[in-house]
Amino acid sequence: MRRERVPIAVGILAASGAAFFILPLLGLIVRSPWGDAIKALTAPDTVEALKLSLVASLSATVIALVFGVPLAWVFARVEFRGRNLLRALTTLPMVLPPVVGGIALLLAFGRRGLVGSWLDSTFGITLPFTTAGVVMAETFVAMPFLIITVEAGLRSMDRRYEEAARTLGAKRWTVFTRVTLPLIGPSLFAGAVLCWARALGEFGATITFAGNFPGVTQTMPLAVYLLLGTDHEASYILSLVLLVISLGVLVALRHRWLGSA
Amino acid sequence: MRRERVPIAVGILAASGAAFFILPLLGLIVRSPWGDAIKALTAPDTVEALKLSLVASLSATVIALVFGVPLAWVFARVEFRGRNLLRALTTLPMVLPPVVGGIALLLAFGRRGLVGSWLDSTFGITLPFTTAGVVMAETFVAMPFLIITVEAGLRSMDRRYEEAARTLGAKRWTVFTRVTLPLIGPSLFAGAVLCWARALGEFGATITFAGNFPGVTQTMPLAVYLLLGTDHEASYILSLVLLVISLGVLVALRHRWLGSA
Amino acid sequence: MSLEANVRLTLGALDLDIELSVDEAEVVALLGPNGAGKTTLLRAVAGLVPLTSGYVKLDGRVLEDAASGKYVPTERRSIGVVFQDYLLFPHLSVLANVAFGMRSRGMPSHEAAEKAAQWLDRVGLSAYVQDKPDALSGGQRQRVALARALAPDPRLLLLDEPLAALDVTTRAEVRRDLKRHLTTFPGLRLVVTHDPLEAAMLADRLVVMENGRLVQTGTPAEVTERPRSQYVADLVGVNLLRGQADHGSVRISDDSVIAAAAAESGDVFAVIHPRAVALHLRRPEGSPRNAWPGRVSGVEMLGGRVRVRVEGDVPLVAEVTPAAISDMQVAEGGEVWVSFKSTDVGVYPA
Amino acid sequence: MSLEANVRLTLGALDLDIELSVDEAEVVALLGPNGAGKTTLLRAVAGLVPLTSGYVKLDGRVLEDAASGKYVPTERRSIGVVFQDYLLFPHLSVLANVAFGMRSRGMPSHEAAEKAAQWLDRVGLSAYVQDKPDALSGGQRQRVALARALAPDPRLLLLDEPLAALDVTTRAEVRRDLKRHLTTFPGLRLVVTHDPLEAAMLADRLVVMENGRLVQTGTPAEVTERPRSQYVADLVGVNLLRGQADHGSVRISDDSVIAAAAAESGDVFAVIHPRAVALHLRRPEGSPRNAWPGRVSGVEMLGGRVRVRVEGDVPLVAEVTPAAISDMQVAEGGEVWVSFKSTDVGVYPA
Amino acid sequence: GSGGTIQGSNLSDYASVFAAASLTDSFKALGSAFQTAHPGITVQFNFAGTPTLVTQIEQGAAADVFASADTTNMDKLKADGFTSANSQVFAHNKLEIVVGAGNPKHITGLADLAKPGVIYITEAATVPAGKYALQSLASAGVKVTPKSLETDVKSVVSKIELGEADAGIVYVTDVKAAGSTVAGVPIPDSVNVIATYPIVAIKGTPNLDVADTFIAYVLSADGQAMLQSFGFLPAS
Ligand SMILES: Nc1ncnc2c1ncn2[C@@H]1O[C@H](COP(=O)(O)OP(=O)(O)OP(=O)(O)O)[C@@H](O)[C@H]1O
Ligand SMILES: Nc1ncnc2c1ncn2[C@@H]1O[C@H](COP(=O)(O)OP(=O)(O)OP(=O)(O)O)[C@@H](O)[C@H]1O
Ligand SMILES: [Mg+2]
Ligand SMILES: [Mg+2]
Repeated sequence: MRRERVPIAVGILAASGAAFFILPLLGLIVRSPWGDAIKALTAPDTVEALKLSLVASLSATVIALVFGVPLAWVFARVEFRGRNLLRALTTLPMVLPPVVGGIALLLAFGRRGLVGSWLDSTFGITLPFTTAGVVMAETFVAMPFLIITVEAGLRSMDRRYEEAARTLGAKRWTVFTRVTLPLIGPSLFAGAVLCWARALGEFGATITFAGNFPGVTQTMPLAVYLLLGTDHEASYILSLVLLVISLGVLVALRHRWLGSA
Repeated sequence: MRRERVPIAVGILAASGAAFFILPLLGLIVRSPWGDAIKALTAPDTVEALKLSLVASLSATVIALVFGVPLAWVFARVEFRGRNLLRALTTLPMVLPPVVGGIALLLAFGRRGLVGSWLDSTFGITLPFTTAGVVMAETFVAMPFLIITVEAGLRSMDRRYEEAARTLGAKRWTVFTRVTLPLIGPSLFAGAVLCWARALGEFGATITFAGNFPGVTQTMPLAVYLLLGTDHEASYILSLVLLVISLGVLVALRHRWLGSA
Repeated sequence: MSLEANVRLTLGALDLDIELSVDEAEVVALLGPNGAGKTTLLRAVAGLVPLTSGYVKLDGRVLEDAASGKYVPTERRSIGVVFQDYLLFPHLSVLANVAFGMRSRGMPSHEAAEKAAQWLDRVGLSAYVQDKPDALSGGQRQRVALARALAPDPRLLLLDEPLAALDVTTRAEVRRDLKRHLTTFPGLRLVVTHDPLEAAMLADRLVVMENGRLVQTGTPAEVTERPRSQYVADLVGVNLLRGQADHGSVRISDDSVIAAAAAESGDVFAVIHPRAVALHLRRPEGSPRNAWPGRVSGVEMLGGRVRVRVEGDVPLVAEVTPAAISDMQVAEGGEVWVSFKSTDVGVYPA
Repeated sequence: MSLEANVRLTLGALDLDIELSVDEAEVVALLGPNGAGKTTLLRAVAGLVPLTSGYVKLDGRVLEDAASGKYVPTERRSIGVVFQDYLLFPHLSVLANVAFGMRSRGMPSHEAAEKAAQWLDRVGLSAYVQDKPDALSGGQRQRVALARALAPDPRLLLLDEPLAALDVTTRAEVRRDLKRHLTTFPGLRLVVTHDPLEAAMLADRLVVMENGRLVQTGTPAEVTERPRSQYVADLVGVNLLRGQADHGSVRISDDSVIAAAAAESGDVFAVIHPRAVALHLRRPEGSPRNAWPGRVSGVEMLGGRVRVRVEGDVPLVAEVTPAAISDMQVAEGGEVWVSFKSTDVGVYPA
Repeated sequence: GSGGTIQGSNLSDYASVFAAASLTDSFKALGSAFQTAHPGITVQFNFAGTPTLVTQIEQGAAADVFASADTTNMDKLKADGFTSANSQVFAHNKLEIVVGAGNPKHITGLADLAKPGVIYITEAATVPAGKYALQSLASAGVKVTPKSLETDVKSVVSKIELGEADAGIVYVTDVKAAGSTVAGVPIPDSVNVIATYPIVAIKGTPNLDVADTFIAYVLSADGQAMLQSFGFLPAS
């Protein structure tokens, strides 16, 4: 292809748009107390928070895949009354202020919640204020990203491949795992990356539903938040760590989840 | 097409996934003090916050369109060094805890910020504590959704339509506005809806960058959060209002932004 | 032992209502213009699109019956389908594509791989087993699609325009192979095409459909000689007229009657081969009983001959030699006379 | 006044290196198998793909020159392109599609609409001006694409397989119209196709390319009579051999020599029409100086004749009547003799 | 530790303390000192805004101790029946004006907040500090319109630090925690408001004895000294 030339107006607008994202980041970098960086990063709380953040966000992504892919499939493929409503419901965590999301989670899965009280009395399971609770809060907030992306992938895939598989005798589950999933690979991947990124930055729902216990439920965003009150410059450093990690993953994978380089 | 039958495993997983979104919402509905609903909803602060939320989120969407579409176009069409990095940077607000995002915005556009101090001294413009600041914070957090969706749309569109337009003598800007934009209409629409929904629920960056003053910078999520401290059941009602509005828009439009019913 | 289908369904603008049977002894070709519903009919037989009414029976077993609601899902029908654009799984190797059907039906992996390799050998693609489909040429893909459909030993083989995606040169070669595989395949065979040459070469019986309905069926020779619709006549390249026969004449319209040496009477088709139509600059003298003036509306070279369309009382196409054309200085818009002998008119009941 | 292009570029597996010129007096058809680079060459002429070296000149004006770096962007070249799958803008009405080129070149909206309506009238689509392209049939879309390309009065008209997306019946009709428009178009005309019949019907001169290179050019008759590659021979349906001519014989390989009534010598092509090849069950007696035994490897009906492939010292295709076949009981795998007269061998320098 | 709970498990050498976010630093320090004084006992902190903590406890969080930044929330929890006994006040706090380092706008008292050109921010009235600030301004007779009603003390301090606002009203302890990046301007006791920090053990906790031990430590001389080092006023 001939190299694309950029219309001037487009170039100017795009550059301003990019500046809008770069400047705040620059601000963080410039104002960070780089002298204290090592100290801030090696503090035991920081290391623990980082570990927890990674573990929880990855678990949330896995759970979102397990439940979100079937849900996206149903949205894309099965017609039923209330589908539009249900579909919109699953995107609500994107709209809900996360703190409210956390409260809603407590109302449902807390020890006094609709389901939580039954879980507690029957199995002795309580979810809030545990690492499982962190994973749950992150899944709640991040899963819509996966669902939306995968549903779009399912809708744009050529369904005739599934039909071809069926004419070859493949049962529905085989079609799903051996044809559908591989064919929507890029969307699946994109959805998972977005979901993971959102989970990594989750704050409001986590602190509300899971609390803020170092080593158990204190993820990086919570650690950053607590530092803001006292040593806010150290908090910039932690934010940058969070940024660099996700930046690394996004840069490394983005050409894959966008489909081409 | 023959009606799709749902594999059992898929059905169970999808139903559990859906329950995960429905239960918290049910929790909110069940625990809301419906008797006081009218009072909570007609309080002048609530009405003002709702108005401001709608105005700000729509403005943020428009601004995101103006800057985000060219940016997505550049990402999809122009090859340059650092494109992957820049692209990842524009998705960072999705990862950044919003409060940190707000601080980063202050560091860049605040009164003492990298650009803000110049804006202040040269034009006397300060953005924090203004409605413009609210719009800016919402744009920062929500625009990545638009960029990602539009870029994906641009990449999957058939570029030969643009070539056809050029053989007909269309200059680049004409190609962009008369061919490219209409052809990616569905992606544009989907991106705008997602962006708007995210802007509507924005809390952390807004409170940090723009502060909270009724009628000027207090959006619904802020009003909800503050109510949590005193009358947290009334705050559920306000959250539900927020939910119902976005639910309405999403249900009404989702079949369009997903391309088919 | 046969396929018997009676398919009635509506899909978008298409209203399909057709009866179809395929015997073991014959290769049947389904012929028709774009949008006639050929693919839809195939999909209905495969169970991929539901019937509104009617049934599909394979070897006497009911696969689907709208009246009783019985429905054997696609994956439990013993069919092999070659899709128009093949639909090879892009994420699987050629070998895995061919093994897919056998694996799906529960054959152990190494056995399926072995059988798939044999099939690929049979279609001459042993060298490509590990390649992904998109590394193959069109002709090679077609062969993989065929091997994939045949490998699980289906009872019924359905092919949807198996050669349409190939270019002219590859097509001839692949057609020969396909012919051979169709001949040796032990089950029932149904091929969709919209190329009459292809249909005639591959099939023993043609089923012509238009707008979701059957318009004609018969051997290639029967269909060629006695077209029953303008579509078939165009395909075959002959002039087809319809009218009332009466004692050696056929009334085409109020104004025009042609002489035909035939004993038929009543509603008939009359077919005149373009080669039998002569062109003249003046009213012809002598034996031709059919002659009238007209205006040339098109001149076309076609394989060493020239086809001239003449508009007149009865529009006709004449096929003449290039020499004749240059002698007569025939050009578009020019006035000519057309004539043909009554013995050159084929007449048969409509 | 002409198009002169010398295009050299590499794109994926394609290595294009070709010289092409189009004169005002002629319609040129670019012919070649899939992947030959026909579309790429057209795109290079249109300025949509950059040259590695070479140039494109239109009426003496340099549009692109790799050496000097000069490049006139596509939108400033006076070209009209009909794309293979038309690429009508799906979001615009038929009228707006046709008006697009004129609007882009700055014509006021009402004037462009008026001219577009005239063009649509000319291609017989007045009734569809307000429809979206996807409401049209394939043939109608083709006409809109043509009108859209012609409306801005381009100097050079490029058509990429303009009929490929149509079915057999529509194709004949649209081809007639296209022929008419090409004949009356006052500029330069270049048509890509891979159908030799189509090429012969539409064009005055053929340019045959394979693998990015020119292999032959000439009038349809020249190319048909003297194919210079196996591809062209296959297209035309003749037997093509290559060898050393020497006093009335052509040595094809170490073992086989054929007799040919021709005075050529040196490296030559020898062409034998299948109709000139006879089949016998036993060694033929009499005049044919060329006769040898072989094994039948394929039998195919083709438009009322039967084509028989015979493998032997020199593989040949014979075209005989169906009656002959049934008399001789020829079947695949059977042994036969082929023969042809030395006067039926056309010989020309390679 | 001493057992005697129903589970009879090792849970009794552990307590979970839900403490207001403004207590983060001081309670962390208290916690380590407590664990040194009581080896084998672990206390774990959950810091968040006081209303959030109340919601969490009412929704069944396994909290043992609740340390509140105001009495309103404590009273609410008590009224809803979640406290095991009466709460005890463990610290007081008072308001201070927070200004940028070096006090660039030369703020000397509450009256200066109304000077033109001074950007004043405070907490929303639903936040305890915001309510106290309003009371303080009222008793000083100062009328001033804030630019923003922040959701917590922390964001007021942040905005002063970053120079977005010129002055705000926060607790003395917050000014102290922020260190040299900001400065404090005292508010005379006559117009100041004293904030009260109550602490309580949660009803039905299996770790009641550890909870009581921790509360006792907070109220002990060591605990009080530690809190005062962070700027809190003594409990009594
Ligand atoms: N899923 C569908 N939704 C709506 N209409 C459909 C659908 N599938 C087919 N049709 C209608 O049925 C018509 C016939 O389609 P079909 O593919 O069966 O024709 P065909 O004979 O195979 O044509 P072709 O030669 O182009 O392959 C189409 O033109 C369309 O109007
Ligand atoms: N954008 C591209 N990237 C990589 N390879 C390309 C690209 N475009 C063309 N090619 C290569 O050039 C070859 C020829 O393409 P082209 O479309 O010009 O052939 P064609 O003669 O028009 O074939 P067809 O008859 O199938 O239309 C392709 O097979 C492909 O290998
Ligand atoms: Mg079809
Ligand atoms: Mg091409």
